[in-house]
Amino acid sequence: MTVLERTVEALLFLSPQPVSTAELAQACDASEAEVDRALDALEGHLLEGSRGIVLRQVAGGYTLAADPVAEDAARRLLSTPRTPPLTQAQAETLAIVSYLQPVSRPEIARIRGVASESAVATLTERGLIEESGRSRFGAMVYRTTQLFEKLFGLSGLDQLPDPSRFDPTPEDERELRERLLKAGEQRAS
Amino acid sequence: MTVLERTVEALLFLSPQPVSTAELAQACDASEAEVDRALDALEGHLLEGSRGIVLRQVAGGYTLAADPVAEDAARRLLSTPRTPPLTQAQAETLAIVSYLQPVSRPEIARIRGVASESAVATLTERGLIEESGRSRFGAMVYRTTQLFEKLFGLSGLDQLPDPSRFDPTPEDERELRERLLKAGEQRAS
Amino acid sequence: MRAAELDLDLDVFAGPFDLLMAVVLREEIPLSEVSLGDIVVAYLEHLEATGELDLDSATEFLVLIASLLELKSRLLLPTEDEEQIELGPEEAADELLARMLEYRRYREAAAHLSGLFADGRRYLYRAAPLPPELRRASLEAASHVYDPTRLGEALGDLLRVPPEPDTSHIRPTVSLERRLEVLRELLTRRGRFDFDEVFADEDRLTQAVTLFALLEMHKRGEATWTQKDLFGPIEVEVQ
Repeated sequence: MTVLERTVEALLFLSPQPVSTAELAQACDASEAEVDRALDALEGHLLEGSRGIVLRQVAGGYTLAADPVAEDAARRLLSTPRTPPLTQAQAETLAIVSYLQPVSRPEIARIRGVASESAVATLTERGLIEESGRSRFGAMVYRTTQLFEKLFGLSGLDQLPDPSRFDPTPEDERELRERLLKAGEQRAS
Repeated sequence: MTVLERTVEALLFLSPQPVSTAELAQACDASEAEVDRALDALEGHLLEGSRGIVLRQVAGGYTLAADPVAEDAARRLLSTPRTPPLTQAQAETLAIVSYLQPVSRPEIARIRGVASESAVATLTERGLIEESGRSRFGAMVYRTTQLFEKLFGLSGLDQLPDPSRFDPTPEDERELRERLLKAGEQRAS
Repeated sequence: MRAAELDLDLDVFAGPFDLLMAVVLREEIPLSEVSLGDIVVAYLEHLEATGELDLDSATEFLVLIASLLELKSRLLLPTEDEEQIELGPEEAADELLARMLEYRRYREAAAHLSGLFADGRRYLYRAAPLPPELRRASLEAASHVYDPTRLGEALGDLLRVPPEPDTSHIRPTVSLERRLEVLRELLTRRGRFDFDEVFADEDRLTQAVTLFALLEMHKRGEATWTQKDLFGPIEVEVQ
């Protein structure tokens, strides 16, 4: 490994937060292109499945993580419990915040059709979303955090798939509309 | 690398403290002999000068550390000079050490009239004071550092302000140390 | 102050009361999320702080909060016979469809996120403090940030001796019981003794109480004393 590659690896090892290429370049007194090449080489060295440490691109930067192969042993050694999975309410609320941020709680409740206080509170407590001021009408608005991107393996919010991908096909949509109309007629009659 | 070697590497990577062979063996569900062999192999992979991370054997077991090659870059990226304003406890402790050095921790506590572990620890961690041996009673004694002189803009300890300027009872002609101890004991009683 | 200007800081809203009214009426904030109880508490706190009850503003507040209450109760308990704005079946279906599609979009996105999370949480990250050398200012980069006068002042504080505590208000207490015990013990041991010889070094209060104890013992027939000369020695003995 070159000195630059070794330095980049050491910096990622030390830094508690993901580090961007620009930050690495500045610290190493190198160009971003050089750092990019060093990161490529490092990725080769730390290819998943080859070592105990892997290189991850998350939250706008690079960071090292333990290979999942060691997960169970690590939880035994450090006695860290497995983070519980997201509940349906939490996942829906998180999806709305991640796509519409900054977004207010009333807006979340409107889309989900139910009050979402407790999901918002839990997500805030877990550090996945945070308050980011108030709307012009005075309602508290929320956004996702860096921790969210890190834990979900996203290098940035632009990594979220286009939400229209989840929309039904025009045919399905037409059919849904027909069914709604029919249901309405039955109720009226 | 074998799964055990990878797991050991991941565990050392994750743990903030050194980990003993016994702890590694228990977490990995392997024998200590197997873990020893894995550590040998890992040492070969992380030979100093080859990577950005090195394997160190220290009191209490094994730990991973950043290769010294990255020290300057790490300082540029991560070191946020910790020079927040001094609290009253820190200022008093630092005054005692700077005027009386070398001075032991029990003496500091007697002069201040309260235990001063936390102030001593913070000043040590910030590099303003350092241990400089033991008193004849076996207590650790402290002195100020070069960093202290630089942060206070002093070219030497003789540049400390004349204590008589701040002396509330200038008519008392006993030695400074003796008077501080006496005042401290009166405060504590 | 007019009730409408009452400053609110609720979970879903912060600002004056009249703006909240406007926002609710424009359905920017669903009334179901607004805690009317909190508004009443805020108003009472305001009254308590100002200490005056202005009838006009109190009436205005009551009218406003009552209308909000009515609105909210109607929202929470919709009645069958209430007149609804009639939507045509097509419009109703379209509106319902739009809302369903919107919700469906985020439900699917939620499933996607859950998948990412299940994958992402298998990776554990290091959470170790920086090595000590990175946690302090480096000598080369260090600059003059602290004023040495602070050290001198701290030293001056440490040289200051607190004034001797004033103990004049604390009176020593001498108990009669205790003095009786002392006298009985002396008489049992020695049969007789010279009062001055034994008690001359005691303070005046103790001497006085001891004398009082002696009178008490004389009354009970336990002890007696003789004094041959005026101001002469007092001999105490068992009676």
